[in-house]
Amino acid sequence: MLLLMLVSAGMLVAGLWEILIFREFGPMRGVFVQIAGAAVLCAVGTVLARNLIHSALYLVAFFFLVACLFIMLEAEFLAVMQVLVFIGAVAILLMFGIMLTQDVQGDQVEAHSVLRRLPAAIVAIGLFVMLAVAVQQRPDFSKARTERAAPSVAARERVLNQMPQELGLDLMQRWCLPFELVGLLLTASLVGAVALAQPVGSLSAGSDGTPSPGSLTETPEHLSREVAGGTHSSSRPDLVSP
Amino acid sequence: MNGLWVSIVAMKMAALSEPVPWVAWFLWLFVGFAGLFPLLVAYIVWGERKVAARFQDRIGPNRVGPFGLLQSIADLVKLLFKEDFTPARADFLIHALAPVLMLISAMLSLAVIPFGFGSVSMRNDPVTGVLRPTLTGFSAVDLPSGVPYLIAVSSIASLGLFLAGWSSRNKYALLGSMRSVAQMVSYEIPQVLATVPIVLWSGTLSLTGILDRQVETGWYVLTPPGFMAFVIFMISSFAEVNRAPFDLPEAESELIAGFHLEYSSMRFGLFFLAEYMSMFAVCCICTTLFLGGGAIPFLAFPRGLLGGYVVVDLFLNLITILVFSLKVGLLIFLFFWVRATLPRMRVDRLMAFAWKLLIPLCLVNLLIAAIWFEIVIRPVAGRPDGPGFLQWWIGFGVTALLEVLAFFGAVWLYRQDSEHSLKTWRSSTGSKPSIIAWRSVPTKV
Amino acid sequence: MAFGRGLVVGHLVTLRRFVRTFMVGAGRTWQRRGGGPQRVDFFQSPERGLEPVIEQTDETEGIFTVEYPDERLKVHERFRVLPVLVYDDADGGIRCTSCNICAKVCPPQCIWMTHAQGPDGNPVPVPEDFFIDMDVCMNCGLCAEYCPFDAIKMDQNFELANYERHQSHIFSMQDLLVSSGYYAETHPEAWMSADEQSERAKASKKKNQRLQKALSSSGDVPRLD
Amino acid sequence: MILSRYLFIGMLLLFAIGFAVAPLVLIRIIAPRRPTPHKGQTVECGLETQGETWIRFRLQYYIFALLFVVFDVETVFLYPWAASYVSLGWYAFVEMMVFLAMLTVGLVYAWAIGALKWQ
Repeated sequence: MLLLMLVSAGMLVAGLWEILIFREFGPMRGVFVQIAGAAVLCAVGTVLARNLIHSALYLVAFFFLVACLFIMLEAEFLAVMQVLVFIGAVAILLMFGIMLTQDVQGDQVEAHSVLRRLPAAIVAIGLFVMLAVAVQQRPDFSKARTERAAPSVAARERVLNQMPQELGLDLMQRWCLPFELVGLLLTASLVGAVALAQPVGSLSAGSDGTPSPGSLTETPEHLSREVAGGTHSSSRPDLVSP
Repeated sequence: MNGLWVSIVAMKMAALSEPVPWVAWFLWLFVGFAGLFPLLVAYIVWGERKVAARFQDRIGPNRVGPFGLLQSIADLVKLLFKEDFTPARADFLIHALAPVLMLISAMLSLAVIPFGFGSVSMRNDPVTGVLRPTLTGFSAVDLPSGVPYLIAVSSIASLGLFLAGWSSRNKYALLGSMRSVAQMVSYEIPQVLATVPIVLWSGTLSLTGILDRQVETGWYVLTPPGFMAFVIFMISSFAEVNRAPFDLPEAESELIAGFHLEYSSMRFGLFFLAEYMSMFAVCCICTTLFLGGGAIPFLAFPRGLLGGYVVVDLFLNLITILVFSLKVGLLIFLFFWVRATLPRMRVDRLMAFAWKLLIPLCLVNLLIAAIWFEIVIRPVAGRPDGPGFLQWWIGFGVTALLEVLAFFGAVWLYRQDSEHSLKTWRSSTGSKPSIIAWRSVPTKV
Repeated sequence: MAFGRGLVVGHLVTLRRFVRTFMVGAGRTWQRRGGGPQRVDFFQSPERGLEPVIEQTDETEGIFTVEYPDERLKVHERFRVLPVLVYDDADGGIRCTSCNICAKVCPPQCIWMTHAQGPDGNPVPVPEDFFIDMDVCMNCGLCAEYCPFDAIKMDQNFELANYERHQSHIFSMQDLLVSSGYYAETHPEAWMSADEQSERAKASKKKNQRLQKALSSSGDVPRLD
Repeated sequence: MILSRYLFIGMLLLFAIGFAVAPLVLIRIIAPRRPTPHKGQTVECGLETQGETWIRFRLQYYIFALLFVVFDVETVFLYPWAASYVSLGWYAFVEMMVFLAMLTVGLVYAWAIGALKWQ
């Protein structure tokens, strides 16, 4: 509810901003600015919230608003994927990550000194400036709105309805190599994460990565049990093992 | 404030001068989503109680109204008049937000389902690209990315579930929600992967497009890879909507009630509503994707008649909606039946089942689906008469053989894994493993 | 390696039960839908106490539910709940002699009684009043077992719920008295058994003697027979 | 077009929020509210709750979530591939199989070292 109020307030502010600064009532532009304003507010909320779960929720709201922006850009597939991957998966990952931390509520936060905050601020501002400059210098950015000829309604609809298919064609033909590289990257991240997170003792059993029946059947039950019962519970008694 | 926001958007949309079917939308919202679907859900609850009772040789609710038909209404009234309290230590706002999220997820997924055939209009065929008469589908909206939209929307539920357990600040609730989110994310993958063959054969992500293709080429469940995908989709749907035998989030015997332990009154009612509505939605999705929507078995009859007169269209849609509801009803009965039969799974087996059996099976099934596509669908793409008899049966034979091999291989591989192997049973019981051995659980000495 | 055979078989087993509930005693399941007293009575529920009696054995299949207020199970003769006092239909005489044996053997001590007194103040072998606290009674039947006059018997009425328990759940003699005809009706086998017949004869004889004796000692002699 | 379709989705979203919030508001009005300290306590089968609830959970949940994210991203690529498969030739099939094989190797690796085992 607070979130909703905040979002609505953000929209109002953005709307006012639109009226006062832009002095322009492009129908889509207004909505865009409002959503963007709300998204910025959610991003600020993400940074400022003390409770980590609240922070993550602001982030989820932000993801959702970004999905709305994608829809405004008529990138429907992208919007759906934004919701699917970021709200459905990354948010869950974040929540589980938060449940790994000691201090969910943010009670034990120490105020870092300015010296430690400064680099972060510099990096953030630098990134922002870089992106802004890059976007501004894109040649078709400023002209695009006015000069691009509007296609006919039917043609546009056909293109938009064929978006996933077009995306697939592009992906498979033009962007073939990057696509495979993404697969490699995903595998690498998967293997890396699993290897890092797995208790040390069980790595030796099947680290070659081949699914020989021996390594499957001999998945070191005694080892993992030892790890689960011994190391885990004795050194970290606060861990809950359901 | 949200009203303001809506009106702003509406005005701006109107300014775009796009043709917007306001009347149809408001009918969908206020007849469908406000009236019909909640009512349907209430009677699914009633039906479940009746059917579960019959499975247990009982009669079921019959006191409130004739045949107990008003039981759900009475329960609703009871829930409304119960005291609503939040535990003192709970995170109040998120505690209120969680059931809302669950309900949103369930409702949004009903928006794209074509309940009937709609009318016929000339559109581009996704497979061949030529303009041909295509069903418009009787759905609230028809999104070009319908299938991923459904998956995306239903994945919001796991967030709501987690927040419900977390915000209650109760150990059982938190444990239940952590577990159930792990379960939901694990079973979402086979669910998604099971829909990919459908997309592959239809060449479109729109549900109406898929329905149209199915009416033309036959139901997807009748092909071997389609049947396998259907089974996998149903199994993972059971887990996605937290129904038995995957109802671990609500494991009464160990976690009291799981994630909604600290919920009372209508907030609990919202969870209840969301659970049954998502079950309904999942059955609708399954009917659309695999069972040919409102199509009558082995017939494509209403298709040729559509698109002429409004009255005819309405009448034919009525028929197709009835057929659709019949199929959905059968699937819902399947849900009840499985619930009446199977005991709850153990957590480790539950996770292993998804990751070690269903996902490999899904991946292999995708391969076989591509083979089916190459044998049966691609050669006749663009031809109106569909696959020939011989061709269809060759495809059927080859893929059925491969499916059987894949199934036995996957199960064999799954059982090679020591913790699920029957070898452990053999060594501990000393007897031949059979169904009997599963019944007589060896006592630990 | 059953590959899911058990799953299929299990589902078929449950489905069979499901179907049986509709098939077994076809038509009977249709009638057997209660509803109780309702404003609009779809099922024409019978009057209270005249509900159909459902018989269940170990061979019963289909629906097991007995919709109790609208149906009831058969009450068997050996079924016992609370003790009652029997009076003879023939002469209206109470069998009880207020000998107090039942009160003495009662394990939870829920029986107490007062002697009746003759006109001259001597005790007469009939109870003046007789109380059983039904909340305390544990339905063991020892009182009926020990009664030398066959006066106290176990009843079968189990519908004892009440809105108030302090007054109405202490049964006085008015509440407890039942006729011998009622007892004969509820316990036909026991009533006709040779054991009880001889017992009855003996008891009435003994009681008559005692009454005669008591009354003769007090002077006034009303013959009972 | 796309926007007008999503306008309905937006309307439905707001409607769903309203549909869920309305009964919550309604029970505020009609349901009794008599909070007591005992009612506000955490349910723990009659025992007082011990210690903090929001504690650190096991790492395994995180691993499964991570696996899920990887496979979810995979679906992002699978859907366009499947939708456009008819216009593509055998090379698309091979491409996707290579892609899936790489992920399968990851899955097999996770299986082999026992990361998929719930403890």
